[in-house]
Amino acid sequence: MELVVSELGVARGGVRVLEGLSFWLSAGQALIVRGPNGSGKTTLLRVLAGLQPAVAGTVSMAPDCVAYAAHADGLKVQLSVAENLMFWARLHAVHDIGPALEAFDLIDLQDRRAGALSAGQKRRLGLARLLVTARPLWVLDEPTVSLDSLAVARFAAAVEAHLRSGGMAVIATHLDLGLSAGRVLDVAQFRATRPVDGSLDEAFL
Amino acid sequence: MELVVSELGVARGGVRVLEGLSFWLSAGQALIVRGPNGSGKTTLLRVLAGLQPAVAGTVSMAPDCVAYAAHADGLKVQLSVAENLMFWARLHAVHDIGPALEAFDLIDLQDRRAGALSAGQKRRLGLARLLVTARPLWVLDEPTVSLDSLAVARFAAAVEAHLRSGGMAVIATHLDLGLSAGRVLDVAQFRATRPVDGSLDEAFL
Amino acid sequence: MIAVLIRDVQLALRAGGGFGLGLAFFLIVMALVPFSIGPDSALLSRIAPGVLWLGALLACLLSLDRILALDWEDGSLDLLATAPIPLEGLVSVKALAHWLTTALPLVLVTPVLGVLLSLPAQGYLWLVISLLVGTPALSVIGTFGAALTVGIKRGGLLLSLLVLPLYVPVLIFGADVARRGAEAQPVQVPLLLLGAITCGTVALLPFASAAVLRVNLR
Amino acid sequence: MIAVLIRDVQLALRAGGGFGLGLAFFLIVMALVPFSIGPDSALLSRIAPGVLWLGALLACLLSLDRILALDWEDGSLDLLATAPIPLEGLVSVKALAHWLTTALPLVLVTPVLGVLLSLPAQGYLWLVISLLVGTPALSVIGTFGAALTVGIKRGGLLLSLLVLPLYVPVLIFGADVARRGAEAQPVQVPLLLLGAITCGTVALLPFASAAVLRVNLR
Amino acid sequence: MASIWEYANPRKFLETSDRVLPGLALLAAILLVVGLVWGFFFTPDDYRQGSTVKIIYLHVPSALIAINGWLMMLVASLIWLIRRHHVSALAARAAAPVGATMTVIALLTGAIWGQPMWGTWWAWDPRLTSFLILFLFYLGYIALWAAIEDDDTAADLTSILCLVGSVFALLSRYAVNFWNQGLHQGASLSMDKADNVANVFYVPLLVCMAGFVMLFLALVLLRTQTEIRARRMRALLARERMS
Amino acid sequence: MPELGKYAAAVLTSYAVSLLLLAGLAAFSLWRARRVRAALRKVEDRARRHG
Ligand code: HEM
Ligand SMILES: Nc1ncnc2c1ncn2[C@@H]1O[C@H](COP(=O)(O)OP(=O)(O)OP(=O)(O)O)[C@@H](O)[C@H]1O
Ligand SMILES: Nc1ncnc2c1ncn2[C@@H]1O[C@H](COP(=O)(O)OP(=O)(O)OP(=O)(O)O)[C@@H](O)[C@H]1O
Ligand SMILES: [Mg+2]
Ligand SMILES: [Mg+2]
Repeated sequence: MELVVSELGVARGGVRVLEGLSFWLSAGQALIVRGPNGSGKTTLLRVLAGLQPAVAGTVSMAPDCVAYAAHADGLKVQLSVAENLMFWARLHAVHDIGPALEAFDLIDLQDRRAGALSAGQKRRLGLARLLVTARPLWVLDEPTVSLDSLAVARFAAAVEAHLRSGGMAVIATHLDLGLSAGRVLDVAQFRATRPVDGSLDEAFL
Repeated sequence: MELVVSELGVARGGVRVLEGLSFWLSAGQALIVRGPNGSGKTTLLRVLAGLQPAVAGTVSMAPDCVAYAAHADGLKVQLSVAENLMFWARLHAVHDIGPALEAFDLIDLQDRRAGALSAGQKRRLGLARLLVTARPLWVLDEPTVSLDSLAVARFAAAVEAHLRSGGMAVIATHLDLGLSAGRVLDVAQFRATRPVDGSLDEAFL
Repeated sequence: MIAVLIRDVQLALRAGGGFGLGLAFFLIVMALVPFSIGPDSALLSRIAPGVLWLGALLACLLSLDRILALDWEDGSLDLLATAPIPLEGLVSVKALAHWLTTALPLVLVTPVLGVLLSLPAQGYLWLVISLLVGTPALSVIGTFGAALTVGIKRGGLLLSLLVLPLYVPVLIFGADVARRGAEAQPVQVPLLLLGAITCGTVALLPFASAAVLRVNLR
Repeated sequence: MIAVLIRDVQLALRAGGGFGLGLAFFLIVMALVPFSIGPDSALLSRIAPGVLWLGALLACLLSLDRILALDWEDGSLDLLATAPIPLEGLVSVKALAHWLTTALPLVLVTPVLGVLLSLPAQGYLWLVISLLVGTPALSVIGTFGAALTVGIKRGGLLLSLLVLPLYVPVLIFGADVARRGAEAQPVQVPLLLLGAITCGTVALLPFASAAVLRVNLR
Repeated sequence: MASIWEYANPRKFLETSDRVLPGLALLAAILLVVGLVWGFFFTPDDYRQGSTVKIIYLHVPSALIAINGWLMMLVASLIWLIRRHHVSALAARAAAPVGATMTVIALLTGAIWGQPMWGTWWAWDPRLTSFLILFLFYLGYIALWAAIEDDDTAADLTSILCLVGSVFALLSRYAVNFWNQGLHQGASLSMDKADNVANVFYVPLLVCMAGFVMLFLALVLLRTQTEIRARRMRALLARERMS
Repeated sequence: MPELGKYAAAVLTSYAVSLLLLAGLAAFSLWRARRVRAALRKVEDRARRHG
């Protein structure tokens, strides 16, 4: 199982933001995506997760191997922490949410309504969802926002456990994640020079 | 002009989260609020901004001296960057948005719709709003989330300029802000021990 | 304060801002009435004034949740509350903006819909007058409801539920004026009462709305 | 897939989830009808079947924006789209959940409201049957509209605008069945046509909804 | 002759339409002036309808365009969905307001005609009713285009709406027919063929119809050009934004 | 002017309304066409100057 991305071009709002991006990730490896604001990290991750199409190039992995987590955590504020997690677990045919709760220190909070969590607690719940998807590739967009240092360490431990069990991770961030492994990819160098995507190019320029 | 907070108690969702919190801030000083997730930083800041009442203690400064900035930036996605800023400027009877645009490097983006900004760009716009409020006390909740290092430096510069001109700032964060000045207050030590607030106490216990 | 008014109107007029949608909804509901009641024009003309009033009220109702909820969601409301304008002024201005962008166009378009529902000729004048007098009350009451339900996700339906009973007096007198007008009976009494309700709500309700909003922001 | 159904129903039943609100809206609008039309019970009984159908349709309509927009806003929709269920299945399940939590209660409560509007005795049976047969089409068409307007902030009103014309055939046949039932005329033909429309939309429209949703998630 | 798909290239389309437009506009103007002047000044009154028969020169052509305008949008939407030619989607977008205006004209002239003929401005006759529904579809279509920012997304969504809407428009047509048998004229241009005055009305009506068709084409071409230019401008601004 | 008889009002209003709507649509289309054309030219010039 490996992820091969070759000559990828991605666009946002009709504007190509990155192009010629290639990388290669094998089981057990992580990739940290960095780059200044507006450089296209979020866009790249959405393409990897299959939420929007690439305008050029290929991604070797089917979207149904990808677990995606972005700024919005997809929590239902009326449901309890455990119910939220249980839903995603059932959807992915996973039966036990215990390890996920434990990994992000949510056991004490499990009966709390998700709406009554603080910003960091919400984030932890959003990340715990990854563990119940049972998917090999994690694609994470600024996962440690609002987390305190203890929670960041727990996150790093969860990612490392995932990698050890043969998983992969692509993580966009501006912060230090405390991961021991992990190559860094700076997307700034792949900034697109041809502004719009192919078909539009010919049509309207 | 100074901010004196004495024996403050704050509650969230009917539960007292902090109590006995006192501090003192004079013109030109900044206070960095730290504490683990769920310790009550956001709640404290909302009390300082006058958005919710304290359950005990006093805050010396009237809410109309406070400029508050939280996770939600209050941007209208249909309006352009300049229009968004202009609105707040007019509301606070400030006439020039140029310095605010410049301080957060938004001049190139000023005609862009706010909805078409990346996460970090939106944040910069939300912070630029502070400069057009012309208020002495800035109360900021995790202001540097999603910002790249350049933007964090710009933010630090803006805060320091504000302090030099006699302003004050109370900033909750988990990150390093790059501020040279600034005392640190860890709220964990003020964690409330009496669980509910006074009036409820008598009524139900 | 004027800045807020300008911004609200501007936002309503922008693409996706909702101007004209209340109008279109009104149009469509009125067009659906004959499909459900049947095409008999004598029957239609008897119920026309009442149905038009009810339709205008519903169209108003549906746009209420744009008054405050949008500002709440993106955090503007917190910031507006800490801005140097009194909350009473804020809610009044927001009600005014709602009236300008939603209710007024409805009033202007009613005569056209009167034709579709075979409203008798003498009914037009009083229908429009009753709507002009009554709709400000609808906007102000609606703002109160919006302030009550701000902070509730997709509170639109709850909002309708809370506001509809409050709309009853306005509807009774308004529809009565319109019906009497259409039947060429005297309209003074209900019209006066309608005017009194409007004046009263416009003068007093903003205080309640502001109080409620203050609680909700807490 | 069943997990999604269970979750949606559970969410609707929780506080603030919107179950019962459509119902309450229906109740109140029907209660407002006599206020606006006037209390003449002969007139009311003639328009009762039509007005009840129209009211049920509006109550359905108003709850449409909860079908997908809530999931869109908190990011669940992105995650559901990457989950191991086909989008066609997802939209069908969501339509089913909407029908169970919104339309079905409406159908069950109509007889009570029939009394308020002096519906003739023989009308009850066919009114309920026509609603039972027709409302699934309303939910499915509504889901299509919700999928079209999903990414648009407060798209509720636009959603109504898009969906209402699509509701016309259902309303015509449904109200016709109810009216004929109330007047003790034969109902076979419109009932068959209504059933055909429901079957057709339930079978085909989910594909359009899924296509539209895919575009919107892009 | 080159393949018709060549005109799917915006530049080629702009060039060609620039050449065609003046002639088309002139033709439309001439036909309309001739037809309407002929119809208004030089036709006799109908023995039953009196001078109101003159309204037919506006009513029937606009009704024709209103319906066929939607058909054209349907075809253009299908082309966009299948072959993804941008010009096609933009043409559909350009045609909608024109079709909507024509629908309004047909409705208004019909209503004005109805007052003397049927004694009422409006009746829930099937033909009239289905026209009202058509108008609602136009409104929804235009509103959807306006509400979505991304051009391709909007094109996709409105195309599918047009498709589904067409099916439902047909359905409502039959439903409405079933619901009420109305007052309106049958759908045949030979309504007065039995009368010996038929041709007196018929020929100017044909000229007016040709004029309306030409006007429709001219307006759609012009508006499509505008949409293409606006689109190109957005693309250029986007490029500028990047550098 | 032809003799329109008792229907003069109906005929004249329908002509007036229709011609007004058509003229309005045409004028608006032309106005917008001209505006967009000018705006595009400006952007194109700017693009050319900056390479
Ligand atoms: C608001 C009211 C009306 C609407 C929406 C309406 C709509 C239409 C439509 C859709 C057509 C079809 C054209 C076609 O099939 O090609 C049509 C044709 C026609 N209408 Fe009307 N109409 C209205 C009122 C009237 C009235 C009051 C009269 C005259 C008494 C009238 C006389 C005609 C005639 C003579 C035709 C031509 C029929 C033919 O195709 O031979 N219409 N109208
Ligand atoms: N909806 C949109 N429409 C048009 N352009 C957009 C839209 N959203 C983002 N952009 C632009 O696309 C580019 C890439 O945005 P993206 O969100 O991928 O950046 P990012 O690297 O994630 O930035 P950040 O670190 O601030 O989150 C930015 O220049 C941004 O301004
Ligand atoms: N709506 C609510 N209802 C009830 N309790 C709440 C609500 N929101 C937050 N809480 C609880 O109140 C406490 C304080 O929350 P607060 O948001 O102030 O924390 P915080 O210090 O800002 O945390 P973080 O660093 O995660 O943002 C937490 O324990 C939290 O679980
Ligand atoms: Mg990002
Ligand atoms: Mg917080």
